[in-house]
Amino acid sequence: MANGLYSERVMKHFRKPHNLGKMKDPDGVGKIGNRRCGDVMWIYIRVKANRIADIRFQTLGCAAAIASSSILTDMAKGKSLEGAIKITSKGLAGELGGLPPVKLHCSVLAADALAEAIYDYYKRRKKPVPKGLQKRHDTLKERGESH
Amino acid sequence: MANGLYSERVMKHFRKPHNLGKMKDPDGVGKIGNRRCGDVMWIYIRVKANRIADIRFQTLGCAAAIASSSILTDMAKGKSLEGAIKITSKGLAGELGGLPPVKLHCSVLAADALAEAIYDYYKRRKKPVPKGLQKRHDTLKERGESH
Amino acid sequence: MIYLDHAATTPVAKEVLKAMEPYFSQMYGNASSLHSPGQEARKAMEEARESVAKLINADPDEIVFTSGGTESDNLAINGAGFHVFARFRKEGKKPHIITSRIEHPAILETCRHLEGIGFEVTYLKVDKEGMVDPKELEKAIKKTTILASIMHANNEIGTIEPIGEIAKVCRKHLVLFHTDAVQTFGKLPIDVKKLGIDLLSASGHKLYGPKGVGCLYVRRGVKLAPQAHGGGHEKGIRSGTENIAGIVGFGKACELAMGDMKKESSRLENLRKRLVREVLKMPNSRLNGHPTKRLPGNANFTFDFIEGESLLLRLDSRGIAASTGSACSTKKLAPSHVLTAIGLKVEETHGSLRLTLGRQTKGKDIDFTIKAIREEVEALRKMSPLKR
Amino acid sequence: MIYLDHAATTPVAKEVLKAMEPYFSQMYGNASSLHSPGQEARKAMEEARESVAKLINADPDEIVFTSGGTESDNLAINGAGFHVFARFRKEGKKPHIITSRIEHPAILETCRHLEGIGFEVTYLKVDKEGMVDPKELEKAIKKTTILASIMHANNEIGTIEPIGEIAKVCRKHLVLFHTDAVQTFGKLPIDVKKLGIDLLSASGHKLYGPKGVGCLYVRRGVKLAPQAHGGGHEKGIRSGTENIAGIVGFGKACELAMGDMKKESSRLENLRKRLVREVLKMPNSRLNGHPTKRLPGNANFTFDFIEGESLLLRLDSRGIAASTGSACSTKKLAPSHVLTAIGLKVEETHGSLRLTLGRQTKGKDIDFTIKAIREEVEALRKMSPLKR
Ligand SMILES: Cc1ncc(COP(=O)(O)O)c(C=O)c1O
Ligand SMILES: Cc1ncc(COP(=O)(O)O)c(C=O)c1O
Repeated sequence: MANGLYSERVMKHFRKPHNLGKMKDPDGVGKIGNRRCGDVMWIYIRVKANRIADIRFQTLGCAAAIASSSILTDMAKGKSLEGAIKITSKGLAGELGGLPPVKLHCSVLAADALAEAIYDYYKRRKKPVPKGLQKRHDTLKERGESH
Repeated sequence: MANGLYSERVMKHFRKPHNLGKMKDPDGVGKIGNRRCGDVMWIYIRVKANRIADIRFQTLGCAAAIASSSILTDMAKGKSLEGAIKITSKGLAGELGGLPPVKLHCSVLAADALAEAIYDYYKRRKKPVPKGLQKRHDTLKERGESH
Repeated sequence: MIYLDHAATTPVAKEVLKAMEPYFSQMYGNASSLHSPGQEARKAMEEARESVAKLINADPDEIVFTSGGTESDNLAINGAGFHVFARFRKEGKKPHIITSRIEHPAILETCRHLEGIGFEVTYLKVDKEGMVDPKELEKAIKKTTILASIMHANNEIGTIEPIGEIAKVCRKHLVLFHTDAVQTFGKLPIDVKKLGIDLLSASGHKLYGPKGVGCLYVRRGVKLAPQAHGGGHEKGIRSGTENIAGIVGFGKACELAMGDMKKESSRLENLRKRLVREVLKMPNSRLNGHPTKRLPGNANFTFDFIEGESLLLRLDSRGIAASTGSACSTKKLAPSHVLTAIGLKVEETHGSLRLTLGRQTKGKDIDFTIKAIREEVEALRKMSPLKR
Repeated sequence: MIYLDHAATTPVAKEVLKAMEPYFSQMYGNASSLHSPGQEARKAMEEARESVAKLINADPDEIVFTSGGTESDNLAINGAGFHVFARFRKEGKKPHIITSRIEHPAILETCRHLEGIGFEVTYLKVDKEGMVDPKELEKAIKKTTILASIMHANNEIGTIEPIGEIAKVCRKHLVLFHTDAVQTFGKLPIDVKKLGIDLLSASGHKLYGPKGVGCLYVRRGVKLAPQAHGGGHEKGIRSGTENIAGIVGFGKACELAMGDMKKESSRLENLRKRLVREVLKMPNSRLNGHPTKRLPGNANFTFDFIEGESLLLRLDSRGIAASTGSACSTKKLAPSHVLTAIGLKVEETHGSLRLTLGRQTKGKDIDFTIKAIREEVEALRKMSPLKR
């Protein structure tokens, strides 16, 4: 059932999130958000042959944050790293059947969290970080959203 | 039945006014009020042995005006002229079970109309007019309420 | 009781009451609550908003629910006025509002209050039939004019104003146009887009909906200063927990009105014509308002040599509910400002009677009423010292 | 559905709906009309006014009916404010109002609006349990202070303010005292005469009456500037055709509240105590507001490591309707101004849950809810990256 505020898709992912929980020994972790502003998202990835072989999340937040995390893991799983980075907040919100305006930032957080996880993977492997991704990471650090 | 605005007594007199209608060859007539302000009352009296032997009224006005006229005739009938002059607006309103504040002036009109009728009787008979009554008449004339 | 006071208020239609009922004790959520009962309430409210909007070809988000016509009128005038007031004052200017002399007190008293605190108001004259002249309105417009408010139809004499032309004049001069459509909403066709209306007031209880609910149509882009501050309901213009049952009822009433407007208005017009024709056969009686451009169900008479209140109460004793003018002014002794504005002498205004027909009015009610009026007017004239 | 959001709104009581029903389609007169249907409506309204007055030991003519709590609050603040504004301005002074930081937005936003147009407002701090200190209030009073407005009980955390003491302080300094009693009206005993209250707001839908009706108690002699202009209803303070059915329902709700207040409040208090005791057995959970001086049915918790909205929606899926704070602020992302005022860190405010019990709440509902809260808080904490 849809809730007046949220689409049916959001409520489905909120009630039964996909790929929920911590990952042991991940290849990369992205930590986004802070408790003061509301939501905190951690995305864990396992990378095989430049693809996201497995992905999991932990989120403290509202229904939109949890649903955004969940749909993100669905969309990212199996994608190449280059492909995964291209997942946008708009794409996430779209897949969720839309988000209320005051909640759009949740999908931004989710997309950023994945980007951070991939950044972390590159860093751990000492691989060169694509320019765009480095910039994105620097901005997030600056704004205090990445941890 | 009482109306929300008016007492039961007012409505009774309004619906079935006592002593309504013109009098042929009256001994005195009092004409009070003017159409601009709302109500017009004419009181006719027949005087026998210094008493009000008969009294009738014609009124163009609201329920309070008609009821005030009607109760006035009831109260005045049989009274000596001196007694009749003493009928006050308060007395009329009291007998009617009260009048709404915006309608109290109707009882004033009725009392004045009777006074004017008695004044008219004295004048016609060329009898000396009691001082108080003369003053009352002069005031009413001045204010344009007597006709 | 033969109820002929539909301009004062109307009974809630059976279908309306039925639509409202579940929202009292079953679906009673607060529309601001996030849980299911709350969202259920919100959904019902938004559906009602669509029905209301549809009736005047507005978009749902242009409808602001209020507690009734008076609040809508106040919100329109004050909201538009105070939106610019500070800026005008800084520039040393007075915002100017144009209205007419025959508006409902909800408009007139609000305007008078604004005059007291630094606004300028022009009260346009009307002709003998109660018509506002759009050319006069255009002449009254100045550089400081921010708003014109002219009612769609008058509640006492029923005259329908040329609001299409007036709206055009206003748009031409970039003046906001508000219309008090409390008496026409659901009774005459209104297309806010075609007419070019910026603000429009309506009230539920005048169209077989409940009392205590109404709306203001606010054209998208028109900015109003909020008049009720609080939780930010109704896009922040009108705070306060929404009266869901009332709103649902209002919505249903609009649906019903959409359905029967055409048929019902010609039915009422025919009944009213018969009433007017027969009553005017009495000597010394006249019809007030426009002979044809009037609300289908409105008849307003003047009878010489009698007092309207007395006639009203005598008719009431015979089971007929009528009015001497607007319901709101029965407590005052002042003559009707509307009848005075169309040129009646004060003494004539006292002898007026308003009959307003509605859905449950039947032909035989009209016949009975004609007879009763004749008899009671006769009886009262017999009491009068002035009639010879 | 286990409805635990009675602070947001309540279902209309069966008896209330029954009392209202005849006033929709049968006795539908306009209370300003002189004919019998009108007078019948007026009578019903005046009887309701008596019931409302009786509940707080007021006189009927001290009750002004409004469209709800928000309007009552606005009317009290604006009415008292604008009654003196022109005079103060002439003397080059700003009228001063004292209120608290934890008032309902209907008060706070109105005060902020007044600040914008030339008033001065002091927002008193509260302690960790949400209490206003009457001594602090007294210190804040200056020569220009015209009004103090302190709520009777807070809608989020349930804390009951010492309004008797505050009223005394106000009277001593000839400052008007208004209290927003929307959450206590019909739930706690209130005697406006004994307490010395000048203005008091109430809302029908918080005490098993309908939405869209409320009242402002205005002590005889207190003068307010009218806020709704029009036909001069409600002694000219609040124009607009009266919502008779709503008013009758409000009156009936007051009668019912008179009858069961004592028994019901101790029943609710017991249920709430059990709820609080059991829920606080969970680690990292706290009760907000005063431990004992609180609304009988109010429990407000903070749970670490979770987001209140998520908990609310998961409880909703299990058939429990709760709230994260006040219903009116669910659309905003800003943390609750009340929780912030009692010293919660912003991150703590996000994890709050309000449960407000009411007439239909049974012991087994509380047991079910305790279990559900435990499980859902656990489940959400498991999702959280911060909980280890
Ligand atoms: C033309 C007009 N405007 C405004 C109003 C006020 O509406 P309400 O009675 O809903 O306050 C009325 C009716 O009383 C009316 O006839
Ligand atoms: C303390 C308080 N004041 C005012 C209000 C506003 O009342 P209403 O919902 O009737 O507008 C509420 C409830 O929303 C409240 O809890």
